[in-house]
Amino acid sequence: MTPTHSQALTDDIRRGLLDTMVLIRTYEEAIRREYYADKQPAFDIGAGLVPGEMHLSAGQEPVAAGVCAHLTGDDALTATHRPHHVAIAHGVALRPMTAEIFGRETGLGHGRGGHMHLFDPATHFSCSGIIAEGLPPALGQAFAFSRRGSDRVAVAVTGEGAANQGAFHESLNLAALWKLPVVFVVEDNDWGISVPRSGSTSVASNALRAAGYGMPGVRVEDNSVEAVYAAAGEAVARARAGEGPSLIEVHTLRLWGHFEGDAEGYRPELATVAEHDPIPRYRDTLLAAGILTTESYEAMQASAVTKVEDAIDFARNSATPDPLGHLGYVFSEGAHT
Amino acid sequence: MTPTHSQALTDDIRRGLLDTMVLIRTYEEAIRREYYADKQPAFDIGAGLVPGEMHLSAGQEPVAAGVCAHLTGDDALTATHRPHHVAIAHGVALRPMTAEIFGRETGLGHGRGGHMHLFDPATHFSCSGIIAEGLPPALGQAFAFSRRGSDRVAVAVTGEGAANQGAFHESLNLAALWKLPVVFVVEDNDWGISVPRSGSTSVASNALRAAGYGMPGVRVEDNSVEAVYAAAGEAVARARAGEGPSLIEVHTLRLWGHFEGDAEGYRPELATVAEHDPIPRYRDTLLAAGILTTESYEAMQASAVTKVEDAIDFARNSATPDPLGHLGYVFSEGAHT
Amino acid sequence: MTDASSPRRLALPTEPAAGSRRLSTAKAMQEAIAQRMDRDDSVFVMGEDVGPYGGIFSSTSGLIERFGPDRILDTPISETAFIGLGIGAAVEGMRPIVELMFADFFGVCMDQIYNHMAKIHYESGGNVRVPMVLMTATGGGYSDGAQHSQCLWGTFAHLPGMKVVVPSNPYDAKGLMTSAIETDDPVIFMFHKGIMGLGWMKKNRRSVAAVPEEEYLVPIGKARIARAGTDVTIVTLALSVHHSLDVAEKLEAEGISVEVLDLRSLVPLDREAIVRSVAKTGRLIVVDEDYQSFGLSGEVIAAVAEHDPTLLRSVTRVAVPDVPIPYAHQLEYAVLPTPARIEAAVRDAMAT
Amino acid sequence: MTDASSPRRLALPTEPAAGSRRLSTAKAMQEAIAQRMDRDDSVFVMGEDVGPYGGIFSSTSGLIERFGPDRILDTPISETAFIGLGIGAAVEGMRPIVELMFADFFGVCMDQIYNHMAKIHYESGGNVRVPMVLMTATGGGYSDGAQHSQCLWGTFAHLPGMKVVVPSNPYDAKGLMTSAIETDDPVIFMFHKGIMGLGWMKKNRRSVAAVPEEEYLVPIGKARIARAGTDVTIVTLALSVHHSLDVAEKLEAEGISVEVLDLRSLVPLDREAIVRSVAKTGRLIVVDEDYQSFGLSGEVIAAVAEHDPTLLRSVTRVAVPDVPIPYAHQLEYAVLPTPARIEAAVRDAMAT
Ligand SMILES: Cc1ncc(C[n+]2csc(CCOP(=O)(O)OP(=O)(O)O)c2C)c(N)n1
Ligand SMILES: Cc1ncc(C[n+]2csc(CCOP(=O)(O)OP(=O)(O)O)c2C)c(N)n1
Ligand SMILES: [Mg+2]
Ligand SMILES: [Mg+2]
Repeated sequence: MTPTHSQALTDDIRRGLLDTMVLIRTYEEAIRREYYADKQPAFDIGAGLVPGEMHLSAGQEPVAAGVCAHLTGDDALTATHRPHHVAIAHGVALRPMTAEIFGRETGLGHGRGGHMHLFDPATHFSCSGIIAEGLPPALGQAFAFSRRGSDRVAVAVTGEGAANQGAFHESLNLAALWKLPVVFVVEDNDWGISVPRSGSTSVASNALRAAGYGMPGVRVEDNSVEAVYAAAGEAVARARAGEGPSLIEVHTLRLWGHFEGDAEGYRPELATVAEHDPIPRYRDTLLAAGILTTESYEAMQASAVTKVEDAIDFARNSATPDPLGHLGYVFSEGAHT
Repeated sequence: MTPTHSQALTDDIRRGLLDTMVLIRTYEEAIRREYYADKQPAFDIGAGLVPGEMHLSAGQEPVAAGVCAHLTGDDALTATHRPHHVAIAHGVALRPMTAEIFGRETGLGHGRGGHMHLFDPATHFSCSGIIAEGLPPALGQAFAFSRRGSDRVAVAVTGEGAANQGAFHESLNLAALWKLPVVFVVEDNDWGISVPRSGSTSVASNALRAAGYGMPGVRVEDNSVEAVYAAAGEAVARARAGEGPSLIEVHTLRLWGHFEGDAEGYRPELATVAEHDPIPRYRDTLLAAGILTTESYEAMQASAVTKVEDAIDFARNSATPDPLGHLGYVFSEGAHT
Repeated sequence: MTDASSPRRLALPTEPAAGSRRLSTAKAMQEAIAQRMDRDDSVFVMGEDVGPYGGIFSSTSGLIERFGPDRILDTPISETAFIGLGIGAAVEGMRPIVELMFADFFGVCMDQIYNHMAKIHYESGGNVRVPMVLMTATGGGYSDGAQHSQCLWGTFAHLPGMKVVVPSNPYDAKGLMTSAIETDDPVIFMFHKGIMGLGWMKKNRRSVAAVPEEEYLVPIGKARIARAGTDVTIVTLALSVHHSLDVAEKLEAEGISVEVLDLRSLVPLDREAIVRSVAKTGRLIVVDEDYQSFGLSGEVIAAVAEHDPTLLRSVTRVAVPDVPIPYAHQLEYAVLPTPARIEAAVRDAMAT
Repeated sequence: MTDASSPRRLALPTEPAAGSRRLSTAKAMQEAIAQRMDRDDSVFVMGEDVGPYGGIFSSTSGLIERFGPDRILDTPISETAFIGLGIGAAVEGMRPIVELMFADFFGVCMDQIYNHMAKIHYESGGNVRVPMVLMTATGGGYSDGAQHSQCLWGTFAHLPGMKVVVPSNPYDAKGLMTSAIETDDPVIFMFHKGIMGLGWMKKNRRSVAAVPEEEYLVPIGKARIARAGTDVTIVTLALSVHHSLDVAEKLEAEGISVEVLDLRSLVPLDREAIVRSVAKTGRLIVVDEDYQSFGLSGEVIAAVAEHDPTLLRSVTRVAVPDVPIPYAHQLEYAVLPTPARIEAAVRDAMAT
């Protein structure tokens, strides 16, 4: 979708939010398909075209769409082990991103990084597989932006489980102290792997914690993309204006398992999870409001499929890295041994 | 002083608080004297009877006295790089403590630990030189106490600078989540070495942060030993009753440098620091209230001097460790190489 | 525990005798923990997803059903806090078993581990003991990328005050875990994912093997001759033991006799066993899935050289060549100590 | 940079020529930083007490007066946050110099260091650079206890993706710092407190020496022959270089010719220089103030053994024997690599 700094919810913006959500979901479904394609009948995590842990973001699209609508590729975004939705919403090109997930030479990191390590200098996007450790680098990007006198911002996304990690606290304090243009986004999907929020977090809302750093904090309930959009609009504007960081916690939904292969035996509400899928809900809202037609929705879907399958094809048809290159890229000038 | 669980401020308790403060100050002055004794004329940190970094607690006696008045030796206390005042108030025996500071075989750790590493199993006292890292072990002591059905508590002391470290956040969250019998005490002496509180902490009071964990938090102003006593009484009672942790921040005073040898060139209010010494102030209060006489105060001082000089003599006259024992104590059964 | 008596012996000592009970390494660890928990109520388990999930690599499956949530505790993602909690509980006489989900995560909690867990006993002059087990998953080979595939045992072993145990098979895992819980010293128990016998990961064929039902101790600090041989010594551990055995079996047909020494622990390191074997073969190959430089492989070589450099006719390392673990399968298997790399190293050594 | 040309040469290359300007190592570092800051406004300094205090070990004295608080930033005690901030700023093209006050504190922030600073370049397939210097104080000898006296360079060097630089004198400190700021790779710059030339700590006599005023580079990865010799090779670094030189000078009178190799960096490790020297002397002594096992000393020995084990006539390590650093002076000096231990090692080696 077109980046915009406006916070008014025009019909275009609404359709744009849905569009982003649909693109993300289409992407995650395709990755899931590819992930399992050659892991049948016996699941082997290391086998196939797309090996390794795979953390998909279905259900959390409202966060990505609502936040990133306020950003351009000049703004930075740091994500977690579950990075695809925000990467897509932030505008990371699907082809090199997908190629990286497939471990191909054409990938963002020439196959060195993988699904949890997507680095896109073009959109200042990065992610990390270590809980809450993506936050501190976002501070540094924000620092560099403000030192150069720009109004660019850095967004740091993290899970509600991660908000109990030390790096979270240190980052919020330092960002507030130095008034850095950062927006902290906590995706509360109720679970940190198998541990419910009640088993990890001593307080009902991380917005309460924001007060402990003297920064604004809001909690968006009900996985509402429009509420996220509104909250993020304020936070981004505040950061751009040099007024410092904010925190937004979104009560969102992990539609699938923590990672693919997770049977979710620990999850009591498993049977009813799908009922809360935010995409049909938002689609129906827009249909009912006359902002969307069935045809335009189908076109949205078709366009998403085209983009996604193009990226998958690109990845699948790209060369795998030359194993002889295994010593490269450690240092800017060759390996050290 | 006699440990007591009562929160009523009887005259005895008041005198006891002053007594503890006087003992601490007498101790710190003696250590300072010994520390510099053989570092003249040229200061060499590694030289002399008492070498190494030396962080003294003069000015912070109200915290130690007010908190520890509610504890017995069955309760645990973890301290920081600045541990003497709380060690003394908690009842760590002065002789082996002093011998440890002097690096003697008769010391708490047979000279292995030193001033920042005092471990006294008899009073469940310990300390650590790493910022905020004394907090997590206190949680474990509290955990063990409550698992065994006792009403023993653990107190974790830390500085205001340390409250910005990740371990602080993780510890508060986990203690609150598991309702552990812990009391967090933050000594806000305005400085973390040369960095003022305004340069380290994004919020005016760490009591505000307590709310972010759903635990009670209070800030005691003005270095008042009686206010500390009152706040700690409530917090300890709450912990003993199984109602979980609390946080107390005390605005206290670092009367001397961060460590001995610190010229404090960074400290604008240096000239007037001594005016805020809490001991003469509290002494005068008790004198004015007729709770103390000049004679009884002098007796208090004399008794403190006797105890302290006894400990110093003990340390000075104790044997240094046998260098041939340098491989011992790594494991419970011998060294591993 | 029994050394193989002949270089021709193919079966591991841990291979089951006919009819005996077979367990995966994961189940063997669970059993060791459960048996100690039955006897000693000061033992408890704590970590991320160790409860209903049973541990991401199944180290604790079934324990919460048996011992309940008071003794099998799921924690927040706060490694510093809960490892520190384990330390404090151990100081007060409990015997915590704490899981750090991946060894790769040590960076968020290393201070508690190396400056506290490992040093309190020393700093207290032996007056305070920290009887705690920190168990953690290591190793790659399934495209989990640079932050989830590391072995890192060299990092822990370099820092004094903790024992570092690395089993390679179910029998040892049970006996070493029992010893780890029993010792009064802190122990890092590093289990390689590839030896756990997980249903969802490529299984090493020896990751399910005979394990006695009763409790037993495998002593910490004694290496095991996994296979006796006379021409070349391979010093190794964890999953690499099995790759080395496979290579040894293959090369036996060509008349090359390979001795495989399974270290089982880095601290204490069984230097005598290393020297004894190299004294026999003169050819030393260290196979190590940790990074090559400044770690285990150098230490093993130094142990021999220090003892007597003339014992060393050839010296080779098959380790991860000081690059982060790559994601792409082809690259990852170019840096891992694969059977192909081990075989090439043996052939090279034989040429000297 | 200039190798000593004769084994009889007593003076270090870094000793001042008559009349030349002498600086302490601390001042040499400050000068290197200031000169780069003058030329490049993307360079900034950040850390605890680096501002008005000037760095606890004087690594930044005078900089805030010159460059102001916008470029010399005092931080909260939040190493994870501010090191990570440095990483993010470096990713965006700035060149941060971040101080970790003591290397001993790595445990609270190692994830940012080894999983981020060191791996981003690799994981991004070379598309993202992290030109950052992390400088940190190491070493003991002044009774600062087990948590404030460690060297730990082996810990950093084991983990791939960061250069690890350890100067021993003012000249090298300036030139290596300049190189560290200039390189596009992350560098850990570990300065031993005992070589800084501090007014309040026992001073090594070579901690103040001649330093050119103009900027110059000492290349990272090239060892320096601090003293040439023919009988024994001492491979060492940091403060131990000076103890080794003192021993070498003393033993020269007895006709024992000791070569002292100052590594100057662990990563890259100058393996060629090590092998070259041992090829000449046949006797290798590694003097290392870090813990002995699983670290630098083993790696140096392995480097030679791997190259050609027959070069090694004798092998000795003088390092900290895998115990935490004790507080009491007598004990601490029993574990440190003192001149007495080095001398004994040389005499032992000569007996083989
Ligand atoms: C420091 C660290 N500890 C543990 C993990 C393992 N881990 C990966 S994801 C995860 C749960 C994260 O929960 P949350 O932050 O809520 O994010 P979500 O997965 O729900 O998106 C855990 C424990 C890790 N990657 N890093
Ligand atoms: C993790 C860590 N970082 C830095 C230090 C160095 N250090 C020791 S004391 C101190 C200041 C502590 O300030 P505060 O917590 O306010 O305690 P105070 O000294 O004022 O009692 C610092 C930065 C340390 N010991 N540990
Ligand atoms: Mg979550
Ligand atoms: Mg303070």
